[in-house]
Amino acid sequence: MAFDVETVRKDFPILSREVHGVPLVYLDSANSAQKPQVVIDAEADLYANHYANVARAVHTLGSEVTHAYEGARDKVAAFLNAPSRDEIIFTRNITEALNLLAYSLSNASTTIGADRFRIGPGDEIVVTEMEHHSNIVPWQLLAQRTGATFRWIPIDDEGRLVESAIDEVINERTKVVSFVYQSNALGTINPVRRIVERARAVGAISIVDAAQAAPHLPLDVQDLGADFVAFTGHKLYGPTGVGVLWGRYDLLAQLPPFLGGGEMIETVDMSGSTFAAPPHRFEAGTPMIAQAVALGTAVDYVTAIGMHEIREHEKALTAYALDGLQSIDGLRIIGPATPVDRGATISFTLPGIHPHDVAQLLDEEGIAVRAGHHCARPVCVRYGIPATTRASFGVYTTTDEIDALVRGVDKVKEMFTR
Amino acid sequence: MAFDVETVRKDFPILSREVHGVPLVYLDSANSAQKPQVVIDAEADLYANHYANVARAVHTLGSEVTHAYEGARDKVAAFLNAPSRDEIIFTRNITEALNLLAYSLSNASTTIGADRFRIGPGDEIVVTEMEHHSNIVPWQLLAQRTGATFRWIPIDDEGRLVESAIDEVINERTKVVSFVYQSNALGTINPVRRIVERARAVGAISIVDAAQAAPHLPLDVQDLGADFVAFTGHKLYGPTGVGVLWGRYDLLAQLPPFLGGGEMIETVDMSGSTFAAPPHRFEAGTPMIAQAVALGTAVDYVTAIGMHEIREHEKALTAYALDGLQSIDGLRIIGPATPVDRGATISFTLPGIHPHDVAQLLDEEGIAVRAGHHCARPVCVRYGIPATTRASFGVYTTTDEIDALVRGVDKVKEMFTR
Amino acid sequence: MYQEIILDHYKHPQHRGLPDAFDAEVHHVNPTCGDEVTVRVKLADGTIADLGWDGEGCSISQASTSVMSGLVIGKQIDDAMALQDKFLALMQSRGNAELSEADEDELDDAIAFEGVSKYPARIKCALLGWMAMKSAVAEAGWGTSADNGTAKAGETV
Amino acid sequence: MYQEIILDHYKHPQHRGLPDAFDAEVHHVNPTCGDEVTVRVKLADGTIADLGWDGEGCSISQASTSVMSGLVIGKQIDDAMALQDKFLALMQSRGNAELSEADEDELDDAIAFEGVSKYPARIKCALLGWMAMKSAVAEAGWGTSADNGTAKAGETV
Ligand SMILES: Cc1ncc(COP(=O)(O)O)c(C=O)c1O
Ligand SMILES: Cc1ncc(COP(=O)(O)O)c(C=O)c1O
Repeated sequence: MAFDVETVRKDFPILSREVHGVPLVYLDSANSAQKPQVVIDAEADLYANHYANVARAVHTLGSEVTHAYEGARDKVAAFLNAPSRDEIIFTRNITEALNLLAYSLSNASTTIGADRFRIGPGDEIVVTEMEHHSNIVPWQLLAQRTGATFRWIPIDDEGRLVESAIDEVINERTKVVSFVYQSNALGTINPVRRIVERARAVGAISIVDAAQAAPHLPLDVQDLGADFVAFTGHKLYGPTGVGVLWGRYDLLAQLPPFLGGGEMIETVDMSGSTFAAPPHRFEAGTPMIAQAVALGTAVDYVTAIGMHEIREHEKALTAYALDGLQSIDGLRIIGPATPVDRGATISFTLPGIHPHDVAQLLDEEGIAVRAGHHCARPVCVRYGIPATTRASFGVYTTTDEIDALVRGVDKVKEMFTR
Repeated sequence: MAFDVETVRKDFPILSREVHGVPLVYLDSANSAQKPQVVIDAEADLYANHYANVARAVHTLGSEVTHAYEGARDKVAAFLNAPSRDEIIFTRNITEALNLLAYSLSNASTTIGADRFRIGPGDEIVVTEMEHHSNIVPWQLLAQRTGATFRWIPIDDEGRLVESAIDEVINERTKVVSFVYQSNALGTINPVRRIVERARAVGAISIVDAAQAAPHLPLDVQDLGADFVAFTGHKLYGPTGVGVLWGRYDLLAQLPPFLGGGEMIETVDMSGSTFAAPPHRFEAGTPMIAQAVALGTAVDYVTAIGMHEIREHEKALTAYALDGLQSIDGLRIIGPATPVDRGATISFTLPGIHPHDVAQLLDEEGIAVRAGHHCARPVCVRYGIPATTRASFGVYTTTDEIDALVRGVDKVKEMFTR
Repeated sequence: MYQEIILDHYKHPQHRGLPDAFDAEVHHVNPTCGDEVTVRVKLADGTIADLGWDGEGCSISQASTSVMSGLVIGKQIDDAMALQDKFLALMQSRGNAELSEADEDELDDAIAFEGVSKYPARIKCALLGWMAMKSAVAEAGWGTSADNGTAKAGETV
Repeated sequence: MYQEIILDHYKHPQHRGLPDAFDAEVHHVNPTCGDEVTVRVKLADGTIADLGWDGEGCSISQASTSVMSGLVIGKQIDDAMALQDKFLALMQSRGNAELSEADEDELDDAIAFEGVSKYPARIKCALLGWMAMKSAVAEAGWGTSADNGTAKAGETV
């Protein structure tokens, strides 16, 4: 299928909206992506025609909804090229996926037979300086619970990991390495295989935050080689309230449970309980049924367009936008300034103008961008700035919209210097 | 507004469905309730017209969606008669709400300033024998993490708590009392104030599982007097993927965080992080935005009908169904056999016929009931049965449907004895 | 789906009862619904020489175990295992099995359970006796002991 | 919403600078966007005799602090607190404030921030200077010390 952005745009009802009397230019997809009509309809159709609770029911609706829910698991497994559907765990979002791991690891301390996952004083947990808060705080809290040490790989002036630090920070004391595939604040695409290999060499568990990779790059968990990979549905044109944790089955099979409750058990007795096999062990309570089903539809949607086509489209947009933005005098790109190993998310600053003001004035022109630390405050601290303005692109973004952005930023500059 | 079940039924698109060529008779609302069109539309409308991520954005869509999300919090606060909107935490389901408390309590052990919540060996955690697995396993796991003792209030032959045991099981060693308002397996409505008062008298935290109460009874957290009350959206005619934890603000303000990530922080630094005030401290990552908004719509929906009207409607149905079912020779009600202090959920067994067979044969007649241990296996163990068949009613249930159920059960009996 | 075959096997189970001479006995439980089955097998000359069972539970689990016994007794173990695989595939078919005529012949009465495959909560019931049989045969020393017959597939439907 | 008033105050802030004579100094930060403001106050005879500030951040936070200083200097403390309450209510109005003419007169240039109330992420910016002023006045010994002026309302919009 030839990629045609105008055809794609028709699938997204919100793109025909106006804001302040002008057509919406939505450049905040890294924050959350808009939803195609098929995804919206998937949830609505399930509720209107096939709804009941999953797994437990023996009636027809229960059977239909369970097949829809488990069918979504099959779709996600195929999307990630997972060796087994049983390696796909539905979570609320990627934040929960990462916390699930952090808690299951500390639960290993009080779970018989989970010795290989135990973490304690002297052990080290490694992230990078460019992580989203959702990949920082769970590990800081894990360190607090276990007495382990929290460490990180620093970033350089261009927004890349300091290559020479990787082998030093990840060492024999390292038990966990959790890092972002594509940075939401900088756009940087990290050398996943390089880091995973180092983690494996020292015997550490490797976890990839693919929140910003899943919507933009072909993802193949077998190719990446990591132990765990997670992403979040709402950034992949799916609904809110659903995310995915993929993990190697042999690890999941040994990992202690996280949340306790219905569906994750094998048998419950007042004197003690035993737990189901993965993935159900990690899906306590009634799941986000309609949301998982609609995420399956979102996966179908991007797969039909083609992840390679999306990547090429966005690569072109990124090059175009980097050129356009860098033509503005004084504008500073925070993150890689060339299109190499970077994604379609561009942070920048303007001298003397707070990013909040930039974003708000762009909003007056119908242009939605984000301003702030993008839940990656350490990145701002690293570059000595309070915040950045960030434009991020998706499958529906056009070069016209980037032109509008560049014009808009020019106008903001003018207002502030007038 | 006069309550008219036929008018109500028109609001639920799935009720016009056929199953095996006959009209659907949905008697599995305690498992999950069906959704009125307004709830389905609420999610769809948000995605099609006002969608972006919440809280972080400074653009128009971000402002619209944040007001919708926070507006849902206001609605839920009013629904529960909560003293403050900041006491309403959105979770994935009630299972997560209960686990949130269990983890925040064990996190108190490693959090400075959270001494009042610490639990350890010698302390006791109390539930009842009629709990849902989601209110058993989190506390068994908490006991495992902390070394505290897990205890329970037993139930009697009629399916009620053994009154004389309450004061003995809840004693000076008790730190937490978590119990169900209305049992999903038995239909029993428990004496909430009685138990809460005993918990308060011994200085224990009291937690009410209102999963089966919220859809059926007027809920007033101030009147109940408990410290925490939780419910789940999908049983209240809301979407899947969203639940609610209400807690007294002074407790929430001191409770350590559970999940770490975006939105729940005050400031993040590689050397340590501080956390936002409630409710945001307990809402890590991108929330189930559309689902919370649609839950707000569901709350509006039941409020417009009137929780008292719903309660009266269901009381009448329950009396009618108890009469009808007990006219079947050999049928045994598991739980209170009279309509006093019980809700619209009726479990029963038939001699020599497995509940799975009953449910499956009823399905052939278009009747959806549940069979199994209803995620309350200890109840089945208590009565020495492998499972029960359970019919449960909602705002849209009619006496005709109950007649169909009674006829259907009769027919099943016949098939097996022929 | 409640075809006469199932109700018939339920009311008149075949090979019910535990033989005194046996090489292995296993007891399997489906924790979600409390169905239980105990299976004893005797192997001889690469065949399942004898099999008897006892159990409790729904018509699906009991009838399926009855059908299974009738089919496997006297079969070559390899053939019995192949048949077990076929039945497993039938149960995972979600009501869309594409069976050859030879398959149908071989599965015989077990075809009656095809409709069960549409009901995720009941697939385990139908598989219970078959899984127990497979376990018992393994226990009795046949094939690789790595394959311990836990109902992995049934667990994750 | 970027009315001339806001940009004007941003470019030409009033009472910017920290006076040497003061009863209390506070420093408030909005962690979500890094806006900062330091406020010094001097109280006398139940009035805010002097107030000066320094800060960094977006036009909303800086202009709002500038407008605030112009409005409260010389006011009775009670009146300044009442005005602070009015401004808080304006910021929580989600763009639907119903102001009397008297309110409008009193809020004066601060009315320019009404549009900000529609943007949850920016309400804190507009409140930053006002909250700091309230804190500083409390620190200087006015009223109950329980009310320590943390931006509770702003935190939960
Ligand atoms: C009494 C009770 N508590 C807890 C739950 C768990 O609800 P959820 O699965 O939505 O978390 C249920 C329903 O399954 C219930 O009936
Ligand atoms: C790189 C990265 N990781 C994690 C997250 C957290 O995602 P969510 O809020 O959906 O859990 C985000 C998005 O906010 C992100 O960009």
